[in-house]
Amino acid sequence: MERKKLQKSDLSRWLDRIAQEHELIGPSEDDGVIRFQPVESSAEIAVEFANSLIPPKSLFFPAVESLFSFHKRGKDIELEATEPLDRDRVVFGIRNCDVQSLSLLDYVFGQDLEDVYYQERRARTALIALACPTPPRSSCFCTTFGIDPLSSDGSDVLLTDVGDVYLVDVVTEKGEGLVSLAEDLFPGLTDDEARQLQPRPVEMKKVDISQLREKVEALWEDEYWHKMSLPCLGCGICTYVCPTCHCFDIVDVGSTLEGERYRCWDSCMYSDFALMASGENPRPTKRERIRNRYFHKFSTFPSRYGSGYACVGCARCLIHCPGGMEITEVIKDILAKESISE
Amino acid sequence: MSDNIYLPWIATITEVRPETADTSTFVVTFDDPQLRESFTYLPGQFAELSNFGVGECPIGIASSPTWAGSLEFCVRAVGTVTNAIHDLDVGDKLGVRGPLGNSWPIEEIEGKDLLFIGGGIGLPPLRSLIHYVLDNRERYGAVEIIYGARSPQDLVYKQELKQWEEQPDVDLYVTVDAGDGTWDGPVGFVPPFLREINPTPENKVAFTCGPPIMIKLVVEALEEMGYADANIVTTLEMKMKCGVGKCGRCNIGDRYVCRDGPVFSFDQLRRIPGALEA
Amino acid sequence: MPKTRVGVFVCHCGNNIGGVVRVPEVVEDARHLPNVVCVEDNLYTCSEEGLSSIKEQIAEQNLSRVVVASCTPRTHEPLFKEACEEAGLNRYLFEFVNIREHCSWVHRHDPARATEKAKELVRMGVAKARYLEPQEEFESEVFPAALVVGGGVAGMTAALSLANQGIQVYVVEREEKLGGLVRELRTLFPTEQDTGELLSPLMEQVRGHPQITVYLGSEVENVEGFIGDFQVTVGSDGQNSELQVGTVIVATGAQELRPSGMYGYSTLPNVVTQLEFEESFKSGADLPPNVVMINCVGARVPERTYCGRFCCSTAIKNAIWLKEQDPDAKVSVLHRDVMAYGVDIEDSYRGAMELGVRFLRYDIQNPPQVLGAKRAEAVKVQHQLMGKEVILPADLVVLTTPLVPREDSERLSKMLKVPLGTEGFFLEAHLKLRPIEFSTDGIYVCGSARYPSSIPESVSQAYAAAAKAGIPIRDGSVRVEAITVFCDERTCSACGNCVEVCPFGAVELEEGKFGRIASVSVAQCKGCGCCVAACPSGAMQQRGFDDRQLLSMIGALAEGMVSGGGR
Amino acid sequence: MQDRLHDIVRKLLGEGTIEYFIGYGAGSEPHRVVPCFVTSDHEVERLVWGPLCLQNLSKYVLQAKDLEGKAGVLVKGCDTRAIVELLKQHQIEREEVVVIGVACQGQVDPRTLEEVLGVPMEQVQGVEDAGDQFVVTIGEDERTVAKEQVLLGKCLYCRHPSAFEYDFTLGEIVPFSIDAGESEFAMVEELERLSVEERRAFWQKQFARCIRCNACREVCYACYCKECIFDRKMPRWLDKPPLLSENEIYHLIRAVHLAGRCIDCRECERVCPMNLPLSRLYKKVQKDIAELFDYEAGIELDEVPPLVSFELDDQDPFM
Repeated sequence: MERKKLQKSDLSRWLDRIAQEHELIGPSEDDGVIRFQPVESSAEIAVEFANSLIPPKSLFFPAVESLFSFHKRGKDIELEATEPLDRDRVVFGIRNCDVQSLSLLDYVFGQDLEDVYYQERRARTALIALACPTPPRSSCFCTTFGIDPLSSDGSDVLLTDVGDVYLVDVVTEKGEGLVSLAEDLFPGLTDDEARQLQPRPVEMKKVDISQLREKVEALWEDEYWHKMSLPCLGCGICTYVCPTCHCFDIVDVGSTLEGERYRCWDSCMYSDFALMASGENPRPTKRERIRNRYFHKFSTFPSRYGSGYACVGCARCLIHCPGGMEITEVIKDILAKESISE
Repeated sequence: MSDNIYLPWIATITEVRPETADTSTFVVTFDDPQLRESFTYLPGQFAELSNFGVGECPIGIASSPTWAGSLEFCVRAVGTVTNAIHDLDVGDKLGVRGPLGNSWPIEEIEGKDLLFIGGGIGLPPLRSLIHYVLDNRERYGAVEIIYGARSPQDLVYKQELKQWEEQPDVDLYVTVDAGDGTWDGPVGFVPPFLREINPTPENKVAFTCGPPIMIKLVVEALEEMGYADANIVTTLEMKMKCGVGKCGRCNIGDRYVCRDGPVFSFDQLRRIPGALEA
Repeated sequence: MPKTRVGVFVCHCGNNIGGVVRVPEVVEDARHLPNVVCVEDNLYTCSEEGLSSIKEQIAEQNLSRVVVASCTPRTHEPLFKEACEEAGLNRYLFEFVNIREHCSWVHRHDPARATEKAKELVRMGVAKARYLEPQEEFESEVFPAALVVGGGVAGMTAALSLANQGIQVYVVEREEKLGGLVRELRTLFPTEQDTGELLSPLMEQVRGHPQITVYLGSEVENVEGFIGDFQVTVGSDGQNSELQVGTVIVATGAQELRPSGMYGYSTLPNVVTQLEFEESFKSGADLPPNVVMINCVGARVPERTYCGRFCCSTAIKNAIWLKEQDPDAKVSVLHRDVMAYGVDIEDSYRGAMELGVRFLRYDIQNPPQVLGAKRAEAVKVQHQLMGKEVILPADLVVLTTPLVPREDSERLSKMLKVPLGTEGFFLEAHLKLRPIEFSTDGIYVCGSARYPSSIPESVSQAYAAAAKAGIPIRDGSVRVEAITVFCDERTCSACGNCVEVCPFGAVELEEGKFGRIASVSVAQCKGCGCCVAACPSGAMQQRGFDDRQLLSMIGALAEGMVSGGGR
Repeated sequence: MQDRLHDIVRKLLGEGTIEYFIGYGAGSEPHRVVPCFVTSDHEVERLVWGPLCLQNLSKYVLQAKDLEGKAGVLVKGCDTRAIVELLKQHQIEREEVVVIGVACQGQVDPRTLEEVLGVPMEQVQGVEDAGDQFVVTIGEDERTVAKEQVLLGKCLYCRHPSAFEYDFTLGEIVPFSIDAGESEFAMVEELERLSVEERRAFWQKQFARCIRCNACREVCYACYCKECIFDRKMPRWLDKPPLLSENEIYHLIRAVHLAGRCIDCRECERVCPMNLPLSRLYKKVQKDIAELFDYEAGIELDEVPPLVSFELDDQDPFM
């Protein structure tokens, strides 16, 4: 891996150069909300930001997307699959927690019956990660899940703010391609610089979660889920702002003559999420729904995919939950339960 | 299955056979002649049926893979999509996405005696396997079928029941919860009926499908009769949408019913927290 | 599941529809609609031939729904429903599409677009028909007794009419005596017959009738129930009696307006109303030589816009009487218009003029003024014809005021859950189509409770009300239209909106299987749909007009506007 | 005041009057106050009261039906209106809930505070009420800020600072009022002055951003339907994908359903993660209800809501 530098003042030139070749996506502010969205030029990008409200999973697994359209001609029905992308994309400014969330979503959409829509977006998108500001947001806790907010793992290029310049780690070939679009902006580091220009270490509260899965599994029947579900209002904010949540619904919109089949986000917190046409609901109250969500994060996801936990410590859910439910507190509560007897 | 896991095949309804007041069998044939040849599935698998503009719903394939050319689906009108499918006629088109899910363990049960216990609309998923077994008769042992419905009118596949009744290599027992003037057979619920028949567990695998309460009591009875959990096999019902283990609805524990099921043996279910709560 | 089989019958209505709408095109379009298995066109679907064709097709095609596209349901729906029923199809599985009033008549100059519209209307009708469900009409017994509220001329006449049919009648009169307002009059108009001659025999018959029970000095305290089974509480001096009746007649009458503060009334001793005039002068008080009557006092004014109808006659009657008593008396009637309708009254009006009663027209912009400090001494009025002010000496000023609703009308209307009009009189269901009746079944109105009525009018209304009130009692039972509302208990959250809006008091909250819910009394529900509109959760659904049925119509009209759902 | 709150709740729990109490508790970080359910004596200390107690806890009273025993709840003056409406709409019985009313001196709008101070909320260690200003602790520093600069929008026009339907009150009822300097409907009037096209453009831009997380609905005291019509499958009123057309229907139907019931708590706007200016929509509905029917929700227990009653002098300008 090669390390270069980029003058902060040159960032916009590079991004604008990229925007000429690709669709450029970056964090941009709209009515006080930061989202990753396509931009015409670097001017629309908010460089000083903690993180986006809606996680960049939306770029690969959009809140709503057309899967195909259907047209009825007489008795015949024609289907036309929707193309997920027109052109290659470059995402600027993604944080490492979100990069790691994509590798978790890859388990879901990228293997065992691949999801072509997700996969094509993934393949045709380059990630320019932006190392987290130091100190990070006080509520962040990615290190708890073993994520290094300064790591380049999973991105194509990583920029780290070290004062007047960004340190530039070119990780992949895709990354090299992007840097080569404006080669002159990226001088290498002198030995002195390599020694001096170091990212400031990140200090973040970190909890030992080595027993989290065993402990949560032992709590299946526990009264805890009832008590902790009381403040939950049953909205979908936690799941919609979560970079690893991937529940969705498939819905036809239009008439029986023509229309589109859409895939859109859904939330396991909604009361009708698992409700069957027969009227039966395997998760009838908030207690079961919340338990299902935390089990998914800490037990069933890692168990199914042999992966880490399905949480990257981005803290979006705890910041935005209208019921004031905090996942960090839930983790503490679970860990505080007596250790599991073998 | 298409490369695009969300894209259905187009099929034409070639026959609609009313089974009960709210249930009909739909026979469908793929429009693509090549697909008609190449489409394969296993007994117990299901497909997502589309009525475009209304939506998609998972329905078990009720026909046997040993039959060429067409698929059968037994659809009960309970929700939006199933009601809309009931509005369709011969010649109308359906979307079929599949085959999905796992299947009955057709290899593991070779050489064994088989006991099928169905209730109401729970017979169709078993029917696929029953026909598969009967069409591969030499690979399997004795076949016993116990079937019950609320009333004589609620029995599905009345023609086939008659046929199995007469078939020497099938033992068929049919009961109804409440009889009427047309019924001179046994009356009563399936679980006590099963206890009465008391089929021995030796070298036998039991398959059961039906309303949750029936399954629960049937399993209790089977266990008392000495059937091992591993030899009791059922299908689970959960809300499904994507059918491919992604949309997050139908999990029990870390298993997705649509992907890892719908067929599970009871020893599998006992290891999954919450699986037997219903 | 047996497939829904829809039969469509498109009517030419002779030239009425067929002359504008291209019926064969509509027929062809309907053939391709989902679930439609047969389509016919008829010259007249309502003819014997048309009806038998419907019946034949129901049998031959095994139709489970019938759609007729023709004229107005007002006249023909029962006919077609009947035909369905005769062929063994529940009458509520019939759907009517109006392609005459709603189409051919209003678009007669644009046949092409009228044809398109007819197709759309039929598509909507078929879409809805697919979701129709059979309904059973609710039948309830009628308790063989009637309640008459009010013991005036109207009430007594109605009571006698009902009692003579052999029906048990309860008459509740607030006063200690029967007779109502007429009891306060001395003579009738224009016959000058003594009111006693009218009242006494009536009262006697009522008191003596074995089928009539009279509650004097009593008031209706509470009414619950519905047609056939009303529970009535009648109170008198704290004593309550409970009655059960099948029907109710409201005959509570009206009262004369007391025009306090107008024209010196209640401050000047010699300013009186017509009723007071009758009470004191017709009973023998000395007659004054100069009398000025002022008409339309408190009537046809912004706060009370109606005409009292026979106040003019009263003034004429009393003016004539004055002249007859004292031909030299100077009697002037100040009016805005004289309402002397009918031959008799017009004759009297002319007679009064011939007797020398002066009729002066005044303008509401410039009303008469009563002059005098302690007593009325004269009336100043702008003479419209002469265009100048005149001053009429007055020893007595008589104010002609209209009848106004009884003060307790509102209380009674709330109890019976029947409406009052803007003026506060009881409001019948429809002035022309359903006079005497309320929208609420089993309750009727007659006499001045309905509107200021003369005695002949009150009597004929009373007969009409008694006839209506007698029908359900003699039938012994009533069938209630099945187009009523039901509450989906699983979705009702008991917010109570329906209870508040129901004009018939048919909904109340109660504990159900799924907690507190709204409960609809089918017998009281008229299917107006107010509660359906007010229900935020869609729990209230109207049979024959439920969400699915209506959305399917919208969907059929605008393929694409409503996706999937309902279809 | 906090001490008195603890005393009352301790007493109510102790004598068994209530099974649990719904109040405000400290979140994991000092700037965050969260709804707090207290069932036992040792949890009472978690209850707090101050200028960051934003939530309208009345919503939680609704789930009392599903729980054993009686609930206690802490309400601000504005929240009382929800209690009144829930009583009017037959969702709770008065004797089923013990209401502790508090004399509120105004609540801080965290979004505005961030803007005014130029400091993210997560650096705020605490906010104290100090008469007509707030004292904000940031690290070692204390900064004061005038109330009218940072109050929640609804507090600027508050007419009911103190609870008016309660069983107990905290402390003395201190009148609180602030001169907002403009009509409470100013933000609606501003939109009303726009042309129809401009207004449509304004709302379409907003609705297009909606992700339909349903938080506005779930936080609303009046959304207690057992099954929301938006969730109904047969017939389906609304398609789930958050397309503009569907989002418009969602928000406009909600606004109509809340006509005559919206109590201006503005919880919908506060919780909206996408910052949709929902209170403008609901304020418009309140304005119409006030102008057409001279009615305000959540004030009088026995006043009939205008949309479920009919008066002959009702205005019907659309006819």
